[in-house]
Amino acid sequence: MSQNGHKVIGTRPIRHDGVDKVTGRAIYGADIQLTGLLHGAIKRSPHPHARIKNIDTSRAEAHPGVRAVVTAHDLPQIADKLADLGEAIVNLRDASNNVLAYGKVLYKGHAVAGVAAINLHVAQEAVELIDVEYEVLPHVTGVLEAMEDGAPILHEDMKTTSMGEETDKVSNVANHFQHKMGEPDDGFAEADVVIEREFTTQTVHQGYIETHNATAHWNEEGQLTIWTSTQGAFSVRDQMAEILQMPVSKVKIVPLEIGGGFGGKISVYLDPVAALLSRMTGHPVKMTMPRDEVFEGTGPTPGSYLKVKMGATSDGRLTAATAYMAYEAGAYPGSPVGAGAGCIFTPYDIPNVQIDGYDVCVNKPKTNAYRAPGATNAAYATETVVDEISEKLGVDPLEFRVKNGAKEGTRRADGPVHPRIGCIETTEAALNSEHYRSSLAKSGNGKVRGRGVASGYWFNFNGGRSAISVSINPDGTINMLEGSTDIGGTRASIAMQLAETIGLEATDIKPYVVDTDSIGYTDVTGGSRTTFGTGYAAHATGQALIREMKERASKLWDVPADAIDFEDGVFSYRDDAEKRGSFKELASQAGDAGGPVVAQVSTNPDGSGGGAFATHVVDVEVDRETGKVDILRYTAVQDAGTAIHPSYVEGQMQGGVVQGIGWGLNEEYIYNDAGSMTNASFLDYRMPTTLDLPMIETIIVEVPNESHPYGVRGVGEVPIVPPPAALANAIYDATGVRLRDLPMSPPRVQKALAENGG
Amino acid sequence: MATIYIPSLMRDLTGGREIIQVEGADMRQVIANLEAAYPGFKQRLLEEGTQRIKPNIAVMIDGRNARRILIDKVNESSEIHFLPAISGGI
Amino acid sequence: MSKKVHVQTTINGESVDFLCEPRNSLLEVLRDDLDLTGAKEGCNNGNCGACNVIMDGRLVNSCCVLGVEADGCEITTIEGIGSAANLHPLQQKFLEHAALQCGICTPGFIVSAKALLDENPNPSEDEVRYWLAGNLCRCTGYDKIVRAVLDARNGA
Amino acid sequence: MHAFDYATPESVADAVVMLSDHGKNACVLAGGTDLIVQLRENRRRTDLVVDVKKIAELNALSYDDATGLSVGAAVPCYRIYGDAEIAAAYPGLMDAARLVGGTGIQGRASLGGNLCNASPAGDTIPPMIVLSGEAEIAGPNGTRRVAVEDFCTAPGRTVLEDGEFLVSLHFPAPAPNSGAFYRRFIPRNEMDIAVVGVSASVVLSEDRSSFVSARIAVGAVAPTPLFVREAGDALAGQPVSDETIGRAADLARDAARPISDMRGTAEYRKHLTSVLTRRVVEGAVQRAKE
Repeated sequence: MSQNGHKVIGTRPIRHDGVDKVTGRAIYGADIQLTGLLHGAIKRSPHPHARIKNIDTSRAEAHPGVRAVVTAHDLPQIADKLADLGEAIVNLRDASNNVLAYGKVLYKGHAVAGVAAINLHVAQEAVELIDVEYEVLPHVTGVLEAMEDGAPILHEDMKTTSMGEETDKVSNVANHFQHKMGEPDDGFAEADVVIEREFTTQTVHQGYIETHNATAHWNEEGQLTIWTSTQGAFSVRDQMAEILQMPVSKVKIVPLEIGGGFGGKISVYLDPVAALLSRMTGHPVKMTMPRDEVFEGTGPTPGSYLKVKMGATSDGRLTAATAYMAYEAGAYPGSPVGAGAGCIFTPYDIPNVQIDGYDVCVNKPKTNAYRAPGATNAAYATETVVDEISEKLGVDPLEFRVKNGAKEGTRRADGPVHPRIGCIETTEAALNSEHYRSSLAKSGNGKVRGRGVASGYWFNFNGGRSAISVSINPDGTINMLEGSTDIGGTRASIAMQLAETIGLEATDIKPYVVDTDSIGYTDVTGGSRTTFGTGYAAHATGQALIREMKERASKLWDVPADAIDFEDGVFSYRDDAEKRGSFKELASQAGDAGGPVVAQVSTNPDGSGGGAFATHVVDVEVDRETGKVDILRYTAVQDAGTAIHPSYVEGQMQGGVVQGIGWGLNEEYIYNDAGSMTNASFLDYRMPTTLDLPMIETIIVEVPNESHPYGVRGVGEVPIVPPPAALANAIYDATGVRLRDLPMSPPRVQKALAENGG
Repeated sequence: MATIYIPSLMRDLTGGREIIQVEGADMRQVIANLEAAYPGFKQRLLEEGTQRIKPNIAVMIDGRNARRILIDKVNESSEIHFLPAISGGI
Repeated sequence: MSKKVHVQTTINGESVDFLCEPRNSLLEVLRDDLDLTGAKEGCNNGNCGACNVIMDGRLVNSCCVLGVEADGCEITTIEGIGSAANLHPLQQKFLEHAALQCGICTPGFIVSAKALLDENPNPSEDEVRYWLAGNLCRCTGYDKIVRAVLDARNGA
Repeated sequence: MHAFDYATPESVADAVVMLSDHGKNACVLAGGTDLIVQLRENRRRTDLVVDVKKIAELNALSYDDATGLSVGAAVPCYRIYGDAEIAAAYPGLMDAARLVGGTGIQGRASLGGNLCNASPAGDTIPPMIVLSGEAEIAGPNGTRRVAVEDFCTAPGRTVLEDGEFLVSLHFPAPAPNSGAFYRRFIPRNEMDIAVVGVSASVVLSEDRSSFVSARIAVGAVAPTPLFVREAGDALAGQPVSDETIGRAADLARDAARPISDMRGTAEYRKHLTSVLTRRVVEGAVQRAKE
C-alpha cells in the first residue's frame, strides 16, 4: 500500500514490456523483416536554398538492383490548406513538400528523391546517380536576419498573418501574435528595479537514439500498411491519407516499439516515400534514416531571439513584464513560439504583461516539437532576468519566486486563469531542500564554483482522445489494448491505473499497444498527455468493467445489480454476506452469465487541469582558463500531481534535466557560411555522456490535479525547461559574468570571462 | 452573460474594448452574437463558410480547450479567450 | 557488388556460418542476415554504443567491424546474455531500477556493462561512468543506469 | 558503402605484394574504427581492403627496460593499457590510449591506425612524438624507420608510399627522472575530438630541480600534429619554475597555426595551447618526481 491509500498507484512494479527490452527481443521499427523486402534511400539537397530546374533519374533507374525511383512529381499536388492533425496544425501542402521537395529546396538535407533497391548499399549507390540541376538562391539561417527587409524570401506567396488577419506584405514572418494584460508602461513606472536583456538560443535536436524508419507495403488491393516508430499511429495515418490523398480506411499503421521521440517522431518523413516506392514495385519497402540525415532532414527545435524586460518594486513585487520573442520556424511556418509565449511568464503573478511572438521562416529544417516546445528558450530569458532582479533587490531568488509565484486564480498573460497548481509548493520544496540549504564548498583546484536556480512551466496539453479496449480472461487477468505508443513506460502507468480502479495487481493487466485498425482513435504520445489522458481512459474503463461485473454478479446471484457494492476489490451483495467475491473470483464465472466480459471506452477530457511546474538547483564548477563548466550536483523539484510509478516520474525528470543540460552547455546546430550544418553526428553534436554528469536528485511534489480521477499531472516535459537558466545563474554565481547566449559552451564562456574580467 | 477577452490584435474590431459581455448558451450562439455586435469576428475566427474555428486559433472556455466545432456549452460566468493555436507538434 | 565471403563464427555459444559481402558490417550481418536484432543502429560510426557486442572477450561497436572480420571469432550479443526465464543480474537490476525508458539503448548498455563486470567485478561509480561513456542514452539522464550497474556488481 | 574485396595476408611480404599490386586502390585495415566509417561515408573509396591483423608482427607487443617498447601496428589500445608494466612505464601514452573513442572503440583502435589516419587531432600522436617514437614501415624496397614527428605530412596523408604499410612502433625505455603527460581539451568529458591536445615529456636533474631535456607536441593546431622542438629546448637546463614553464607555454602557443572551425576558433585554440602546455608540463614534472 502506498501513500494516499492507493494499492497500486505509487508503487514501483517492473514494467510489463521490461523483459523484452532488456533481453533484446522487443521489436522496434527497424527490426521488422518481411518477405521480398526492398530497401530505400533518400537523395537530399546539398544547398540550403535553390530552385530545382531538373531531376534526371535515368542513371539511377538503370543501375543494377534498383527497382524504383520517386520524386515529388509522384506525390499528389495538394492545395494550401491547414489541417488539425492530432494536436497540431499543419499546412498539408507544406507537409507534402517537406517529404519530397517540389519546385524549391528550402534547406540543406531537404529530400528530393527516393530509391528502392535490392539492398541498402545498392540504394545508396543509386542515390549518387540521381542528377539534380539546381539554381542556387541566396539563403538565410538566422531569425533576425530573416526578418530584415531585403532578406532572401523562402515563400514568395507568404504574407504575415495575425489572429486571422492577413497583411499584404510578403515576408519570412509567417505569424505575429500578441498577448496583452494590463498596462506594462504603468507597471514599469511603479517599479524600482527594471531589467531588460537580450538572449539568443541555437537550433537543437531531440537526439533520440533510434533513427527514423518506415516499412510500407501497398498491396494489390490498394491497402497500405506501414510499420513504423511513431509517437502517434493515428497521426501518421492522418498524414498519410492527406499527403497521398487516399481514404483513411485504406491505411493501417502498425506502431512498433519506439526508441525515443521527445516530440520529433510525430511528423512523417520516410513513410510516404516508402509507400510510393512500395506501390511502384509491388514489394514491401523498408527505409531507415542514417544519423546525419536525422540531424539535417528531420525537425529539430528552433533557435530564437528574445528580449525580456521585467520590473519589480523594492519590496520585491513584480509589477510588469514584456517579451519580444522571435523563433525560427525553419523551412515552413509553425515554430513553437506560441507555446513559448504561453509559458514565458507563467510561473509568476504579474499584473501588467505584453508578449509579442513572431514565427519566422529560415533556410533550416522545418522545426518540430521538442519536450515542452518553446518553453526552454523562453525560461532561459525570464529566469535569468528574475535572478538579476533578485540580486539587485538583495533577496533570495527562490524566496522572490515564492513571493511572486502563480497560484489558483492567478491570470496568465495569455488570458486564462490558473486552476489548482503546484507552483509555490514546488518552489518551497526547492527552498527547503537539503541541497539548497547546504553550503557550497570551495574548489581545491583553482576552479570556481557557483549555485544557480531556475523555475519552469509547461501547460500540459489538453487530455486528448484516448481509446482502450479490454477483455477479461477467466483467470481474472485482463488484456488491455491501447492506442498510445509507449515511449517511456506508459504501458505500466496506464495499466496501473486500471488495476487500481478494479482492485487488481499491476501484473494482472496485460497491456498491448495495437495498430490503427484494432483500437479507437488515440492522440499522440506527447504534450505530457499519455499517463494523464490515456490513464483517464483506463480509469473510465475500470468503471465500465465494474458496472458490467455487477450486472454479471446480479445474474449469478439473482439479486438486483444496484444492491451490489464494489469495495477493496470485492463485489458483495448488501443483504447477504455469503454473496461476495473478488474481481478474480467473479471473472471465472462471469462468462457463463452473458458471454465474455469486454469493455471499450474512449475519452476526451476537455482540459489538462493546470500545468506542471518545476524548480531546479544546480552547483557548477567553472574552469576560468578554458571556459569549461562541470556539474557538481543537481536537484530537480517538480509537481507530479500524483506519481503513478514514482521511478518513471523520477526518470522523466532526470532525462529532461540532462537534455536541458546538453542544451545549456554544448548542443547546437553549427552552420557554416554556406548554410550547411557542420556537426551532424553524435560525435560533434555533443549530447551529454555518463561522464559529464553526477546523479540527478529528484524531489516529487504532489498537488493533486483536480481534473483527473487520481490527481495525475503530466510530468514529461517541464523538466527540460529550467536547466539552461539554472546553469547560467550558477555560472554567474561562480564567475560574476552573465551568459545570455546558448549554448554556454567552453569557447563562449571563456570569451565572456576574458571580455568581462570575470 | 459570458465574458469574452478580446485579444489585443482583434481589438480593432471592438474599438479597443478588451472585455465584451455576450449572451449565448453555447459557443455557436456566442460567436453569432459577437458578430452581430461587432461585425468581422466571423471572418477572423471561422473557416470560410463553416461553423468551425480556424485551425490556427484556439478557443478556451474557463481555461479549458473548447472544441473546434463550437458545441461547447457556455454559462453566465464563463470566461472565453481566443488564442493563437499552439503549433510545433507537427 | 563484390563476391560474398563465407564466414565461420561462434555466436552466443552456437556455431554460425554466414555469407556476406565484405562491405557488410557485423551489425548488418547480425540484424539482417542472422535475425539478431537486439543490437541497434544509432549512429553507424562508433559514437553511441547501441550496437555493442563482445568479440573474443572485448567490447566492440559492431558497426565498426566488418562481418568478414568475425571469421573464427566468438561473439556475444544481447541475445546471449540471459533469457526471459533466466535473466542476467544486470538485466534484473535494469528492470528493478527502472533503468530504461524507450529501451533502444538498453541492449548496448547491458552488453557494455557485462564486459565491464567481466573485467572488473567491483567498479566504482567513476569507473562505471568512464566505461559507459561510449553508450548514449537520451531518455534517462543515466542516473538509474549507473545505479543498476553498481547494484549488479556483487551478483554479476 | 561501395563494394570492395577483402584479403587477410598472413605475412608482411604477402601484404606488401597485395598492396603493391593495387597501389592507391587498396587500403590497410587494422582496428578499422576510422577506415570503416570513412568508407561508409564515402570519404574514402577502395577496391581492396587488406586486413593486416593476421600478421604476427602487427600483433606483437613487447617491453623491456633496456630496449624499450615495441607495439605492433594493429595492437588495440586496450592491450597496451591493459599491460600493467607498460602502463607504468609510459603513463603519457596511456593518457591518450585510454581516451580514443569509447570503450568499444578501444577494443579495436590501435596506435598504428591512429597514426596512419593522420588526423591533426589524433590523440595518441603527440605523446608518441614526445616519447621519441619511431615507425617501422615495410614496403617493396624492404623496411625503413621514420620518426613519428615526421610521419604525418598533411591531414589524412603520411609518408607511406604505394605498397608500403606500417608494421610497428618503437619507443626507447624511459630515462631516469623522466615523466610524460597528455591532455586534450574537449567540451565534454569523453567521446570527442580534441580542440587542442598537448603532450610533454621531461627529464629532470638528479635533484629534480631543473630540466635536463624536454619534448612538447601539440595536436589540432596545424595540418599535422606539431612537434614544437623550441618549446622543449627552452626548458633544457632551466630550473623547474612557473616562469620557465610559462615561457615554454608561450613558445608552444606561438608555434600553433590553428584554423577556426566548428570545434573552436583559431584564437581560442591558441589560448588553449598555452593553458594546456603549462598544465601538461606540470603534470609531466609531477610524474618525473614520483
